[in-house]
Amino acid sequence: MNSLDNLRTVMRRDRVFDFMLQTTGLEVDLSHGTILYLEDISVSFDGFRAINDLNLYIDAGELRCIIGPNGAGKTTMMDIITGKTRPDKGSAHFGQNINLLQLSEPEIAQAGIGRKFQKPTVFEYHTVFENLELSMAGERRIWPTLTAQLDGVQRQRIDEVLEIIALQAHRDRNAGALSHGQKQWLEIGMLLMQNPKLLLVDEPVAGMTHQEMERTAELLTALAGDHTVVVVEHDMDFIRSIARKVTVLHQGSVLAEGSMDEIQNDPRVVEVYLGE
Amino acid sequence: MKTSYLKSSLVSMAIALAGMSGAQAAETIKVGILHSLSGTMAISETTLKDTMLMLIDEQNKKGGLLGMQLEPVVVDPASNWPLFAEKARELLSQEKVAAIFGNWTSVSRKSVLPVVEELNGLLFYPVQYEGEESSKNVFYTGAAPNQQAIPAVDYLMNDIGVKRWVLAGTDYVYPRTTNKILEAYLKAKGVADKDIMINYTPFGHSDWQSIVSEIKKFGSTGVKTAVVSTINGDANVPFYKELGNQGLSAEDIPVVAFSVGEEELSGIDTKPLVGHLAAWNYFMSVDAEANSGFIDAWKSFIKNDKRVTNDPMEAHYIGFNMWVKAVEKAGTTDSDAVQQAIIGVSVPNLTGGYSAMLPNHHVTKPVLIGEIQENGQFEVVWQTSGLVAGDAWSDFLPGSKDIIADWRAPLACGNYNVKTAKCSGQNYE
Amino acid sequence: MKPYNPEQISRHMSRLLNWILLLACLTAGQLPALYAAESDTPLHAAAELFKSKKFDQKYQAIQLLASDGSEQARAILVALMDSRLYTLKRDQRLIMLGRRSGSPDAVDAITGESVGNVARGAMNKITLNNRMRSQIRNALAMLDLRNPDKTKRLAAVNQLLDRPDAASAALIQSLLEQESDGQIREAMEIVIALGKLSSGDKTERLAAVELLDGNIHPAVRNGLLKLQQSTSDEAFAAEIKQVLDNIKATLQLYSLVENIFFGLSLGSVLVLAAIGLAITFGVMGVINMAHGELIMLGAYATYVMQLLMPEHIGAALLLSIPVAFVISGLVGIGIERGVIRFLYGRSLETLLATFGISLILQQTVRSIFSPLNRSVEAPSWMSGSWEINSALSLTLNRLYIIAFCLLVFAALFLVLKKTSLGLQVRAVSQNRAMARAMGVRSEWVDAMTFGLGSGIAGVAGVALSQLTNVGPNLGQSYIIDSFMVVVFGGVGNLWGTLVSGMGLGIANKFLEPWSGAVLAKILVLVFIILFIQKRPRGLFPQKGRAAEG
Amino acid sequence: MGLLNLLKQDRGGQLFLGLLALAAVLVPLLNLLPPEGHALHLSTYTVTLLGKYLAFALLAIAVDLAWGYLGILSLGHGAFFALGGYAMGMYLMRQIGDRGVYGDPLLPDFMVFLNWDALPWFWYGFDMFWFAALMVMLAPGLLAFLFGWLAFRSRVTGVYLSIMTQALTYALMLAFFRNEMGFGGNNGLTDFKELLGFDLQADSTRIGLFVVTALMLALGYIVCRAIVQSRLGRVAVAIRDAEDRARFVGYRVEHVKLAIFTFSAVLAGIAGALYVPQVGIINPGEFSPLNSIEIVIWVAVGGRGTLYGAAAGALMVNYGKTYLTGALPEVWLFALGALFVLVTILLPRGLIGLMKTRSKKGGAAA
Repeated sequence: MNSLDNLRTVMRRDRVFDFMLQTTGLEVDLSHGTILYLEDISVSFDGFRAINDLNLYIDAGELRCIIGPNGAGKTTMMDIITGKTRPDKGSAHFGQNINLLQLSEPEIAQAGIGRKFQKPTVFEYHTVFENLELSMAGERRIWPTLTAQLDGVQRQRIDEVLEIIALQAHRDRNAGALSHGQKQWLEIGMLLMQNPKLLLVDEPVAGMTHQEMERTAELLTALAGDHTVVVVEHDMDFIRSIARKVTVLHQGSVLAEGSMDEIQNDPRVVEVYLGE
Repeated sequence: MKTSYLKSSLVSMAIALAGMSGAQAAETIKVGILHSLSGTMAISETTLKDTMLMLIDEQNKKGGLLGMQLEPVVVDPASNWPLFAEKARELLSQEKVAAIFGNWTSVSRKSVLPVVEELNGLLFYPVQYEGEESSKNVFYTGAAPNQQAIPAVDYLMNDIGVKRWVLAGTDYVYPRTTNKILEAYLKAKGVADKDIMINYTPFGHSDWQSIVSEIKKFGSTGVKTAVVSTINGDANVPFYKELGNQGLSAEDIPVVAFSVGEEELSGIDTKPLVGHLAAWNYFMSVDAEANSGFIDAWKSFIKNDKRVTNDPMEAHYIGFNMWVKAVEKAGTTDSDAVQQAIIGVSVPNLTGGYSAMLPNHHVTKPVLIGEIQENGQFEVVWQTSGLVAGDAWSDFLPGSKDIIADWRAPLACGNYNVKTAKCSGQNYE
Repeated sequence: MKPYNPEQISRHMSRLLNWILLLACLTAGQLPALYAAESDTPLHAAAELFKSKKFDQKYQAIQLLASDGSEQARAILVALMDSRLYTLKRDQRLIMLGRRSGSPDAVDAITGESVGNVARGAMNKITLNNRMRSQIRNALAMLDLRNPDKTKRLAAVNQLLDRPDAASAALIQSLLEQESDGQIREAMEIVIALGKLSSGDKTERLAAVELLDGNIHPAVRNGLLKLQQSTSDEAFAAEIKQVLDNIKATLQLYSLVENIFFGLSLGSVLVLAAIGLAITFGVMGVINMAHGELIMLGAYATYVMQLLMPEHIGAALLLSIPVAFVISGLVGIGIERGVIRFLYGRSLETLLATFGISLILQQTVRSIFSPLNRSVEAPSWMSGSWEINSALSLTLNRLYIIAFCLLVFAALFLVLKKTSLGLQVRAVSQNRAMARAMGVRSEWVDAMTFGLGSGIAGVAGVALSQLTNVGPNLGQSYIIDSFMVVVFGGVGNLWGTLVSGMGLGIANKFLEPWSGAVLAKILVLVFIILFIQKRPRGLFPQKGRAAEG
Repeated sequence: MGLLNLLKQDRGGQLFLGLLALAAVLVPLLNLLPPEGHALHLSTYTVTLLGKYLAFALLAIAVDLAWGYLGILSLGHGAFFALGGYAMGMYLMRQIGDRGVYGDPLLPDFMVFLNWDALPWFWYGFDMFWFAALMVMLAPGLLAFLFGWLAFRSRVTGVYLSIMTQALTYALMLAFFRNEMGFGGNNGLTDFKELLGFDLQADSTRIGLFVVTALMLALGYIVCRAIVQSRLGRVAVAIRDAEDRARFVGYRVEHVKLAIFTFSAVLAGIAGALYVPQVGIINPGEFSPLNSIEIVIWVAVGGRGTLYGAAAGALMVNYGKTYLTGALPEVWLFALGALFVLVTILLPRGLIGLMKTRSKKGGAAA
């Protein structure tokens, strides 16, 4: 690249003043039926290759489970999709038109990818209601946020979600006072409020009772179809109860992919993972 | 040390209580002491507070003033300049003190100035300063530049034969102005531009390696070179240490300082400094009866045989005695009457002579040059033949050479421009 | 001092008797006349002159001693230079004190006989001024030119080179023939050549210029510059210019070396001040705003040690290293156990609490030691400089501090890498819960780590006491710089602290001549602020996921 | 109506604004009506002192907005305060006109005796009040914007950010100490005469300044309260508690931080502008890192995350300072130091937090 090109890159308005870049309202194009393309992605930390030539495709409306032993790169993969970590090489596209590697976390979120963390993360000093309100899809710029008021439709939507996650009774409690399982649900509820096209759910049932787990399974299955759901989980029973298609990650790349039965019978998987 | 603190805090607590009850106020004359007891300036100013307490104590033992006892009111402006103004206002309007003795730095005086002028108080300012000021309500008992800097330069030029000059100072108004005056003075004496090096450093500058090395190079041209130092406070110790270590002895390149006195030296290992100079109006080593009396009184008051006296202490001694004499002369502590009475008042100074209050509110003083000795004292090597009158407005600055100060009627003006015949910049009606 | 032979002493004794008789009938006002009458006794005459308070008489006295040239005159001059020359109050006798300060072995300056132990109050010191000092120095140098000791002769020639005058040049010229040592001859020839530059004829001058080529002594440059300006011969002027250019190039090289040295020494001060913080902040994540005050405590420890051992300044300084380490370390442990332990995980609040502690420590010191600065002496082996040549001399105290800084760094590095405490510290800093599970007493480790960091701060204080004021505000002036060094280097990385401290020191020193001291500091600060925006984790960041959050 | 809505739930705020209104009315009355020496008379000294406290209270609110609600512990708010103060000081300097000691119609005194021959460019416009008023907000605002934009974008957070803000104010202090900067060096700006034609030494002007400061404090409180109550305010708290979550919910954390931080700096600047005419001097000492830390302490003592708590903290600590530096100067630093330590360890939510937990244990509101 010559210096003029360099200069041009530097002077690009969207690079220099990234807050001037118009990103809201960018609609994801799902015309080919695939919502997520991860191709040839590698990333390493301190010489350790967390992701190694990963190729992964997720169809729109799918409920995909991702399993793998510790250190297989599951969380790192999610970090890459949501913009928290930039890969050393490879490409990541959301639908046909959105290059995830060029967007920041909030832009990715607004483009329609929601994420639930491994450790439930909610706004502890806000009430449950406020948590949901803040997560509601919509305007995110400063001034509109400053002047925003809830209208009837929005209130109704919050109430609906409250019902889905069964926290109506805790509506005005501080989120910090909820139990672990309730926080998990609240976080899922916050995802719902965002109304994303793609939900990334990291260990949704950790710390839940059996009963709660069943309800979560129901919820996630119900969401698939309208939304695309990617679940990372350790709990095999849970996976079995919801899975249609399972991907196994090992040492940063896809080891096997298929139905739960196929996976369970795959000798490579048995060797690295189930066989332990 | 500890006991003196305890004592002074007890005294001040008693004062605070007394101030609150207000009943005794009528029988005493209050004297405000406005010196920082904490923060960066505490190092210099605490001593002056103690000096004032001692002077007041002695005056009370002599029967007080106008038949009343004097009562010190000590406040701590904590080296915070806006706080100086606030505390001055408190002293004048709440405590109704008859006079304030205080301030060290120029900026604190500038901060207090509008307040004393507004409330028509009296402020006695005991430290050498840059001049360029004469207020109706302020009495400058420290040296003006012509009572310290210029005689020192004369000495170096005439007696030592210095031809190349380093003007090194801390970057604030006193060194800036003093160096401006000196630069103009030196040029008037025919010193070329290339023979003057001016250098400014921040407060508390501690790494002098490059500057000292530069001075060394500047001084290695075979022509006699001297450093005129207006380096302030804490920066001096590392400066002199570096001088010593880089082998710049006083014989090669003498440093004449205007801010280094006995008290500063007591915190420095003086071995590498021996032979360097300071210009003051007073040295503890001066052999005079008044001085030895003062030193004895001070040592017994502070209960420490090792404590030293210094020039600003003498300035307070002079200022306080002038105020006492003026009050006695006026028969009242009323500010206007004292302002009238004090001009022309003459009191003994500690170097064996008399100092008089001039119409421009500065005083007459002898100027002494001393060489630092190993024991932390100065040996006087030169002194002016007579007293030097403090000049408020320098004759060597273009802005101020036409300005004079005279607070006697009919002029009664602190900066009267003889060219335009106008009196400007006064804050009083 | 040389021992005196009895014969000499008896001669002095008889002279003394004469003097006492004379003194009985003469008044002090007639002293000069008296010297004229007794011209064969310059020592006695000088002794009389010294009793005067007037400097003019003292100048004369020194001249007398210099012209006398005897061993005893030399001894008196040396004693005068070292401020060991006194007069006894009771009989005005001139006495010399022994070399060790406070030692009682005073002797009569003229006879050399012991006068025993003299109380401080019973004698008056002969005061000196600068003119007397340079007079004495030159006089001693002239005397030393004949000294059998080679190094003394060389030093004398160099001394005269610094202040060249006609008398010394003539003397050196006369002594050149007898001089056997090559090095001294060379130095002498330079002095003579310098004289020729101004006085000799054309060929002599040309020869002198050639001889002086490559010599970087300032006197040489000044002499050449003067000659260059005065000569009308263009070819000769060009030759001089060539020589001067050579000198200039050499000087520039040395000045670069000097600047790097200045940078390293400033850097080592920064590293010393920051390295304790690199432990408490870097390893433990505690923002210790009282760090500066722990440094201050170390400096005061040095002061107290010197008070306790006034006779052994050097030993006191060395001893104060462990003492300061222990004192600051204990205070640090106290702070950790008393305050910080309640605030783990609330790093911003440790900042506030420790700031409060810093105020308390400052005021405590102010109450105990007074707000005045305290005087800490430098031992003689740390004073002065190592003169490599006349253009480059490295100050000894800075050299020691650079070495000391590296030593402390190495020691700390070893402690962290090789000892079990170090292992535990690293374990706790990386994963507290895991370390606890493995049986590490994390509370103990916290206290020890904080104590270690604080102790190092105290040690830094010992070093700083040799450079700057020992006063209650000492710590404040280093705290921001210390944080900058640690943050710039990368938190939790000792090497980073070393590199960033040294780097910032050198950068500062190279900026300073160009921008002035204040602006240099501002520029460095702004640079760090901008740098941290680019690399929020400093020069050497801890990598990986563990570093986040 | 919006205002009533805003304050409906805010009991502390109601009390605070009520007391403020009372003070704004009562202080002038007590100063003007009872004759001097009367038991109820409030001296002008006290009025000015109170005015200074109120300016500090506004500053404390600004810091609380950034620290208590956004989680940015700024150790450099003193810089914004001082910049606002300098902008006002420059206006006041220009108002002196030819009444300076040298009688120069254009140049301030310090420039005359340091031989400046022309007014530096950055002093132009300050003879107009509107321009100065604009700069009071713009100067600190722009600095905060620039600093925040760089720092937040590269995600410098927590302790690092605090240290960087401290370095910022330290660098500014050194810069303003320089006489070449053209801001009067160490002496700063002083010897002010009048503001908008009112004589600064007149008692009426002092009272006027006090009332204006009280009004600005009330206004500042209400605006901050409005921000805090809005969705933006809740987003700020969300960022404080879980920055990543806020980001994945789609908020541009950097922009929210930048907006609130900049607003907070502007508020600090206004406080500085109100402070300067009342104390009569502005100098680089205001930039000292120590001052900025002290501001944080006011907020911590009062209780962060409650705007009125911060204001109350500023008033309490400053009153204590005035009292102690007069009555027990040697004890003052011990007291301040101990206060820092005790508050952080024992009262993490400040005195207001203590009262709250006393009054309704386990209350839900933060």
